[in-house]
Amino acid sequence: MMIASMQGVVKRYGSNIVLDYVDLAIDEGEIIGLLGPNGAGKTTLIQTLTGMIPFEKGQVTLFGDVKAPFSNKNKEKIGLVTQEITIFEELTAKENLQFFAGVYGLKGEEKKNSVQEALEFVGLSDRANKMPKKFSGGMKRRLNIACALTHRPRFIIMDEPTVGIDPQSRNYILEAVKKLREEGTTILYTTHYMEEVQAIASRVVIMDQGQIIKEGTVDELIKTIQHEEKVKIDVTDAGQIPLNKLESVTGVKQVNVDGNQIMIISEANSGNLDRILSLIKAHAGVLGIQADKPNLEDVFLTLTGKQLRDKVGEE
Amino acid sequence: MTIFWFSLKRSFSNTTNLIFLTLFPVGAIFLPMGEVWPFLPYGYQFFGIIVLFVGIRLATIILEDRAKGVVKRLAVAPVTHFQYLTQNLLAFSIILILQSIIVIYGGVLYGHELYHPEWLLVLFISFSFTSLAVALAWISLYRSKETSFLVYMSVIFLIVFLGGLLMPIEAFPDILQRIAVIFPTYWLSEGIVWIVFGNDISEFLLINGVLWLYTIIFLVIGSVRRIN
Amino acid sequence: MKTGLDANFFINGWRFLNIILLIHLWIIGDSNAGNFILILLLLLLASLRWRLSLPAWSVLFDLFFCLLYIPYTNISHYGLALPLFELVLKGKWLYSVLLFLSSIILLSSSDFIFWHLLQAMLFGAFSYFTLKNQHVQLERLDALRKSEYELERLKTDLLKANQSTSQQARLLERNRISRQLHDHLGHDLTGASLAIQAYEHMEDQQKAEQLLEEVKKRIQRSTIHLRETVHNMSSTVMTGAERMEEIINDFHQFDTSFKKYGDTFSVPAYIWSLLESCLKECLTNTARHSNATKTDIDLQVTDALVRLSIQDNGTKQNKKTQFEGSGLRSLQLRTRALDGSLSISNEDGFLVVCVIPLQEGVDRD
Amino acid sequence: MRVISTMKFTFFRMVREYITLLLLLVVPIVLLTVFSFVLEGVTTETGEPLINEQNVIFVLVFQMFGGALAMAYIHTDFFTERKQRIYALPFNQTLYAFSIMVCGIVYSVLLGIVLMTFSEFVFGADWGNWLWAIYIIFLLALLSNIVCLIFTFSVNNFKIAERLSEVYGVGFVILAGLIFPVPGNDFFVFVNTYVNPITLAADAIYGMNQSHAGEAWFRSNILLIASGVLFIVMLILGKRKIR
Repeated sequence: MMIASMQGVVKRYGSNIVLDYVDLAIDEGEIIGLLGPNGAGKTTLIQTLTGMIPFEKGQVTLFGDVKAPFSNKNKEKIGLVTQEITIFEELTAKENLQFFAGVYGLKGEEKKNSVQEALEFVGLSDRANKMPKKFSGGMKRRLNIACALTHRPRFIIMDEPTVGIDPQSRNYILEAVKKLREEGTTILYTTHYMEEVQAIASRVVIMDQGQIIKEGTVDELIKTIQHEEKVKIDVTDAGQIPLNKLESVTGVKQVNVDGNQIMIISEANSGNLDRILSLIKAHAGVLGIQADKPNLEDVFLTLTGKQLRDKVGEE
Repeated sequence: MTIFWFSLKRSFSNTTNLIFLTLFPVGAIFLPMGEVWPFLPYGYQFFGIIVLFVGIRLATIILEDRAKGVVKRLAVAPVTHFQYLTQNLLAFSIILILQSIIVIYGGVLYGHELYHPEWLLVLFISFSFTSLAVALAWISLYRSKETSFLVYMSVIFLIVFLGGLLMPIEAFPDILQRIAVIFPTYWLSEGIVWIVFGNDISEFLLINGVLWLYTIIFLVIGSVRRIN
Repeated sequence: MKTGLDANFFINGWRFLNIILLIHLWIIGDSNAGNFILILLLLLLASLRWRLSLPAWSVLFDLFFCLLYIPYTNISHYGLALPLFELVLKGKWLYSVLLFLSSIILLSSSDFIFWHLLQAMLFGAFSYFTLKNQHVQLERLDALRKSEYELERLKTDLLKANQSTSQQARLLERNRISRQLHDHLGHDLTGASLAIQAYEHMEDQQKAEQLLEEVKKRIQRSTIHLRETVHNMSSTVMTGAERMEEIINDFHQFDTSFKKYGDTFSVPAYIWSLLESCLKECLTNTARHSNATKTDIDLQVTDALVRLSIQDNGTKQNKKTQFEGSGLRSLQLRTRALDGSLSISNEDGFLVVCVIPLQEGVDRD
Repeated sequence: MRVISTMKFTFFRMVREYITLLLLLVVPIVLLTVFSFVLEGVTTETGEPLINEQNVIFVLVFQMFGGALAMAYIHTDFFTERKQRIYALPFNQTLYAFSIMVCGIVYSVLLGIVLMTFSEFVFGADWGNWLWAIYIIFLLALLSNIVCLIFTFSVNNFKIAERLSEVYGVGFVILAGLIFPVPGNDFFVFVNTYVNPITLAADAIYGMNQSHAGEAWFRSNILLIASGVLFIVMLILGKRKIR
């Protein structure tokens, strides 16, 4: 079943086009990783998809509802995990959840249970009555997620849920997402962390300049875009190795030396590892070889020439 | 009504707010009587200032929601922006009404001469709503809680002064007397003068009507929903 | 988010300026507190119009309030400018003219009010047309882009058809070549090879000499045939990577470096034409708008894709000259028609990356 | 002296706090304007224009809040995450804290002088001997800074310390009877004659104007001695908090 879709959606701020005839379809049970650099239109896409902001043209469908996609009935089935930590600092963790459960119309026993469940889900049961002021960044993030889960949504939108937190909490959140996936929840996930998308997304959508420029599974994307191979070779004495000779081996594009590690980038399928190794062995001992597989980061770089990561530094 | 209850809870959960909400009104009861002016004890003449302060303190809760992005969550939740605003304002107005009741009732118990306490209560309640609406419109201009509060303090001082709450308006130069009418505080001080000297009830109703007109205008201006 | 100045900004500005005018008139005029309520009521309606879009009949309220106060204050005469403005803004010409004339005639107001109401009408009309134009303009732009995208889709289909045609042509050509080779060379070479085999077993010296002469003749003939065939088949125009190199070498304004990797022969011609225009566009762009001294061009061909990246070392340029004034936008569309992507960035020098996938099994076999 | 090189930047930080500039410079100018407009032509019993007195009091009132800036800076530099960085620097931390205070005082006095000049030239307020007026403004800024820092060092919650500093300012404004008249009993008279910094400073300036030099020196010396005593208190409290 189709959970949500956008057809030819155009969104403009003044004369700036932020979404340019965007088409997107999300099926039930999918986990979609939405990638894109700063200003690509990711957040705007989420905001139009949830009816937060109006748009100029096109059509949004939620749960098959074309006429009134943003009715309260449909909104009750959506959970939004915001990019900022949007919780009340002056209310306890439990009260925060009660607030959102109440806004979603849960009452009495049902509310109590769902709040308890959400707390357990993110592992904050033992801190239910503590003020979030005293929480660590990761715990706040987890509470931030829990606030979107109390009403057991079928479709969860997560806008950078793991920005700036410790690896442990991040793992916790990723595990939680996997658990949600197993329960059949559909998830739209934006992040800068490629590993996360690689680990959990069933489909990746890459945006740039208000348009979706590529979509597919992680493997598909990597396969189509793979155009170079990276090999790192640890040697006993890098100084002895004639670099210009290495560079002239067919297929080799670049040779970098870092201490006693040599990194060689060559064309895809060049099959030159033997020659490289024999060349190196003639001058120094080889301690270890490590071949880097291309990841989504490389996919992104190939497609746009931009780094996805540099945004993290700004935050 | 979840938003309503939690709004009440949040209003009381912060120490500074507690002081503003309880200590100041109670303190106002015990302020002395002036010699020639004002006609009511100082605490009652200046209660409008407290109401304005409390108004902005309460309204910054909405500003905080916006700054933190909670409004984004609520935009996706099955509640309208209108419900969100009305429930918040309802909670705030209940607090302000309670305060007015405490101040008037306390004053009567303390033995102040308040002429028509019941009408004074009506006047204070009307002004409370005006103050809330003004604060709501004010915070719709700002992103930072601190800045909006600090600048508002200066603005409060000006409108309170020019509206004739700190000094009798008759002492002003002619042009300022005319300009004073523009400020909602002028109508509060007019109302207080009516409580002491007035007898034509229609005049008092007009004064309250103007305060309500201000309330609606500022509510309309402040009701804008800003996501980013 | 960058937002251009909206016409609505000026419309609301006009509304509130008018309220301020009324307040001013009130202060210098009668300054009766009761009449101030009229101004508040008009302010209320103005702020409602600021926040919501009220229907045209809502001007009845303004009119009603103004009429109500006509016996008391002449501020209401000035206040009539507001409903008049709103009527014109909504395009209700008839009503607005009626209102204008009736207020001039019936109220026997001063000249000043006449001019005030007239300017209200004029500004209203101006705003009406501005808003309308703005709307029409945006609609047109949207429609334009949409048809562009539809065209793209059509082009993609055409290209696909084109591809299969070129594939067909290639197969035909290959058949022709093989037949030609077979006809011209096959016969002689087979003969020569048989003759050499025979020569090995030959004992008669003279006959052997003769046979060798025969082989020599046959090989000579086939060499000529081969040369002729090849000469007939190879084109005289440069294509592909060579052509790109030529373009780059023709550029002398700044340093260029060109690197290519992979099997450039596997790239079909229609992709070359796109890459070529992309390269030209970028080079002329850099030459024209940037202070760059060096451009690195990097062409990579793999089994799955062609990637052309062009990076110069210019410092940040004016965005306008880059994006709007250049043909990059149309190139972007063309790339998309080929299922590829073209992305532009000017964070560190000017960088254009064009990626086009190669259909597996279609173009290479 | 490494600390001295930082003072320039502390000063930059202060000048670039636009909200402080707004509250301590623009707002007083606006209020001065409004007051002068309202009180134009009104005279006191002695026949002097009322604005004279009002303007002087006004400028002095704003000096009461001049300590807030140094207080905020000491807090962020010594009691928040930035603390580690500051302590890791190879200079004398106490001296650095002291330099922040000096900057705060200088900045506050500068704003006071601007206001003074403004009221003198625009509204014709009579400040008498300028040097004396600046000296009194300086004393008030000094006292305000010391008091604010005492709050910062003695209260753990900075929010509460901030509120206390506001109570110090607003409280003495109310005690001075500027918002509404205070009862004329002995207690209030005593406080306003010997304790309240605003009235002390105002009396010192009036005293000099009306050539009661002895009286004026007496008031200003109370301020000076109070600053001296509180400075020692501040040092003791500060020693516990800043190494």
